[in-house]
Amino acid sequence: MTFGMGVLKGMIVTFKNFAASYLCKRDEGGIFTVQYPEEREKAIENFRNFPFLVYDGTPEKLRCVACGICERECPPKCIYIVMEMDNARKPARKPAVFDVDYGLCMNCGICEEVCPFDSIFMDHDFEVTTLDSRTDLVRHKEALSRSNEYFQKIRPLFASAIDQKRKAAEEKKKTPPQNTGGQALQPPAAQGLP
Amino acid sequence: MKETFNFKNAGNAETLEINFGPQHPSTHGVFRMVVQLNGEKICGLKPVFGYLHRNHEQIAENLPYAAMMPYTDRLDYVNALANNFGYALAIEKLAGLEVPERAEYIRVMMAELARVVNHITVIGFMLNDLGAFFTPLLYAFRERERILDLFEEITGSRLMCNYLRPGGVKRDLTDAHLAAIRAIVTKFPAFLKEFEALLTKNEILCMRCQNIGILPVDAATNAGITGPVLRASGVNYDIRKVDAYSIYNRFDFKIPLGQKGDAYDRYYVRVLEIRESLKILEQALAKIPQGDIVNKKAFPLLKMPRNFKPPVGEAYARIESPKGELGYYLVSDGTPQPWRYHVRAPSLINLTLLEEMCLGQKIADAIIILGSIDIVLGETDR
Amino acid sequence: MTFSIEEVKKELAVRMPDIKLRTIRDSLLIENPENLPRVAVFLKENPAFLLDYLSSVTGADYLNYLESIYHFYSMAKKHGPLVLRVRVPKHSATVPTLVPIYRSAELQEREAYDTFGIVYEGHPDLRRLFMWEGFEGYPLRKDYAQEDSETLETADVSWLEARGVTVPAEMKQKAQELRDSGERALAQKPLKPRN
Amino acid sequence: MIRGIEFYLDMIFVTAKGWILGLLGRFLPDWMIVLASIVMSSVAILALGPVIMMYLTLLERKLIGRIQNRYGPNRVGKWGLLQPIADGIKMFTKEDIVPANADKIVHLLAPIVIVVPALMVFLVVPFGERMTAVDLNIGLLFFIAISSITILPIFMGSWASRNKYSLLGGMRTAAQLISYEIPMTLAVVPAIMMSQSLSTNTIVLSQTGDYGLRWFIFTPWGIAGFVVFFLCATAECNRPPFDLPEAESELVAGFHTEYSGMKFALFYMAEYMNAFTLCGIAATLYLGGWQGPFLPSWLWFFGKTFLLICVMIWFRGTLPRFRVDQLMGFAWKFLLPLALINILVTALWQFTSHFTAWLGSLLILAVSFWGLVQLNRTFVPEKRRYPLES
Repeated sequence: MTFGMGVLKGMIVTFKNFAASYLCKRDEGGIFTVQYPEEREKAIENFRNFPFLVYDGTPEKLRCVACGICERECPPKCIYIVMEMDNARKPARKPAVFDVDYGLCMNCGICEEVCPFDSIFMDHDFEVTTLDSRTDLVRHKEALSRSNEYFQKIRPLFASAIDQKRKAAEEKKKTPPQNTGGQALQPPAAQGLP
Repeated sequence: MKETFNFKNAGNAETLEINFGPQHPSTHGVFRMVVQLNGEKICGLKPVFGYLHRNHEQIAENLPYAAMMPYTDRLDYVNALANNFGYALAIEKLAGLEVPERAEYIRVMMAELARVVNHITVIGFMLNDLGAFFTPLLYAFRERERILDLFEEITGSRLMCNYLRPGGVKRDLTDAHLAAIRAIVTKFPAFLKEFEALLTKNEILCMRCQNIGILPVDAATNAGITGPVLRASGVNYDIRKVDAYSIYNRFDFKIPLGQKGDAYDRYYVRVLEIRESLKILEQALAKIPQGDIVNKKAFPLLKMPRNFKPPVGEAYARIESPKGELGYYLVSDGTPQPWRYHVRAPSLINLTLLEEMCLGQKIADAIIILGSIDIVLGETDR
Repeated sequence: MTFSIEEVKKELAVRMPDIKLRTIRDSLLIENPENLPRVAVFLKENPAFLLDYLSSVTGADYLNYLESIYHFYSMAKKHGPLVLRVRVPKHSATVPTLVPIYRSAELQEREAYDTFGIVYEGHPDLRRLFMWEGFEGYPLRKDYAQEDSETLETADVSWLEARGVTVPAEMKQKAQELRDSGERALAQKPLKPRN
Repeated sequence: MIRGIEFYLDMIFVTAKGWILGLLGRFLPDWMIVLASIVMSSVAILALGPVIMMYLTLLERKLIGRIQNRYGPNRVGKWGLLQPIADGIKMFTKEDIVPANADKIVHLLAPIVIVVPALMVFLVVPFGERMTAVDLNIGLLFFIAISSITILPIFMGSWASRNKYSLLGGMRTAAQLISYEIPMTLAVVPAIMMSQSLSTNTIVLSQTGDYGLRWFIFTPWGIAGFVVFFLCATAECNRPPFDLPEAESELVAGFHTEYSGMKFALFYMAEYMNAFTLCGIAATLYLGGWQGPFLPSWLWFFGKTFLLICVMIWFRGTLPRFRVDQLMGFAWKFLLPLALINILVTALWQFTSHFTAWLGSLLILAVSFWGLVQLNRTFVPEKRRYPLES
């Protein structure tokens, strides 16, 4: 006479879960949803959302030199960069325009990976809804720039590793003092450009 | 333009043609079936594809090899890591790249976790198709959530992982990650037990699924049906064993086989496969060595390889994705972009026999059969 | 893989001497597409190979000809793959279908027909698979007129500017020139076969 | 005779009504008093129906949420208590979409017609001692007759929508409701036989005594009758696992696919009110209705009814849906014979002594249950073996 036992067993399982939702904690079979605006999941460091640009100190000192590698490597082509020209019509190693279309971006993290200047990283901020996806989701340079401290805050391990790397590179650059002129300004990774 | 479907008994006044999809709660996305009904009985069924078509293959032809990796996530978005795996294997086969030990282990672990995620999700959705009001699905999602959190920690994203690289993986696993995987592996059997108590012996589920959508062995082999659907019919064909790609020959695991090849067997074979995957994960956790995670010789920068040009040639790499045999066919002409890129999508080819399986069954069965085949429209339509 | 491509070639040369074969990399090219079903039946039923499983059917465009590529495996003997390919000229791209022998070819041949325009003769239901009926052109052919992503058109420029993106002057000018000449921005086609 | 506080608590509604009527009696003629009594009862029912429906939806969502390890609605008001009101406002403000080719009049009529029987059934439900709105001496007959009207508006709506899904849903409804009516009616018969009355109030009164041990459910035929009745009731109000007419995964929304806004809400309301009345009748027939020790009678009634509704919700949270043919088979090949045998058992019960009656009826029911399972092999899962190969 086992007919009906399967159904009964299933109902016991659901009843257990019903009881557990009152009695147990989240990890022990209790309610597992997170009440979003009030509660939040703990931030996961490696989480990647949309890209942002890092500056040291003031927003004018962007690390970005507008080399355009990320623009070229971006699979959905959501980055658009124009190099700033100084008065002598020479490249100023600064972006005049740096736009990221969040509507196109697919959060793959390739820009972060290919950037030789440790300038573009993936943000944790996911609340980017806007009223007009055509205009408001295109983020310009000003909106994209974030301080290094912010970067340190959201991704402490990764950012400190990057900082150490940069410090080491700077010291290395300082050690050969005989190297003068424009060449000294050349960042080491720029030689790896295709 | 008027569509034409060559139904066998078209024009019969007693039949009714119904569009299931593209907007329908249980066609798993934007799949469309034009169903010819006689009362509740199906007497003709034509699948219509392409509502999610985005010309994946041409996108690949315009992109560098490594930049295609995030797009492969979007094929079968339930288990992105398996797609990455197949694509990475194809590139490695094309370029003759070696993969370091540790990276191989990480890959296998991630692929098996993805398989677990996929199978429980599929079972949950299939039960939803059966009419259980989200309960099994949400129980499945509860456990899936733990694995997805782990994915987020390791790869940076929950679904669109973009984790594998040609010649390795993107990020190393720390001890904390390994401990988290171990915790999942130890906790999972308890959940499976609960899940099975809810479902496996349930009379209504058995009534609905047993002897529904029977797939005979010969037809299944001939139609190129792979994965759990094929194994539920009793064919012992698992590419992890047959090809022993990556390092699958180092693990001891069994292949569960069904007997009848009906929807119930497909459900249960998946449950058993989760158990085997957990076994593989246990062994991999015990054996994982230290070492590089990317082939240092080929990619010294450890970053995403730019300007990566495989030699002229072609490669076809296939893996046992949770849906079936996922194959990538690559033709290189020595430039950074592939000349031809083709995905052999299991979700698409497993639908070949959909009509035969559904004929003579009720409408409700067609929905279960579709659910038990396990398709993901991102892969079907590409 | 428990057999080599040479074995297959030898066996075929003995049994079907009229079929001309050529080895390309790890695959066999059947010179005359008409012979494909015969070869497939032979491979499926020969006890040495028993290639009962057709894994993948796909097309490829090599500019002056189209190719249809088949990957065979054996489920019974668990070996493979054997790659067969046939070449057909673009203007009359007809290949005999494998559907009567391998049902798995059904949707894949439809896909190849859809994307490359290879007509599989004898296919029971050769319709477009992903595109709608009435779609013109074959999107995966290399000469498929595809809008260029690097050259902008005037409409693109105005769209970008409306979004606050600065468009360089030379791009604008190029767009205007295109518009004046009444052409559309199309991708550059490969000039010669790349392999 | 001195009465305790519980009597006054019990009679609180009855006394209140009597007091108001008495007050009115001072300056109104007699026929006005009768009218006023009718109006008061119907207003109470008309208010009760929608309120019950609103809070049943909340209860259902909460319980299913808990079953699924989540909270359920908890944003509108404390514990989401205002959620039904928010839903109501949403329903009222939604656009009323009528398909272009629909039969507009019938499409409009169907949701209105469906609420009428759902409300009418409330008349014979004994909410408490002396709290039956109309104590008809054919109460159960009235209930069965009125509740079977539900098929008509559902079919009207499905036909008028001119939608193939709706049509299929309507066809399924007609088949399902008609089939389940029969075992349900037969399952009522034992209670009628034992209490020798069709009046709901008399049925309740015949279960008096022994601190609730005289409830019909504490007899073998009572259990069988209750189970059959309850399963049929679940099917009658289209609740899972018998929710084929609106099977979401197959027919999108079944018969109300093409309804939106308030029309949809009326269908919804009728479904929940039916669920309430059917559970109430089930409690009346087998669980002793408002009978029970210590607590006020109406509390007992609502407690039992909500317990049954919770079981229905529990079903919904657990079980997958039947298929059409299995559903029919279950009604005709399983529930119907069981209900018939149950009538036989009840008849025997009346003529034999107590101990042998227990033994005999249990034996008959067990044997017939076993026999029915043996005859209906389609309902029994196959045993399967899954070899693991390397």
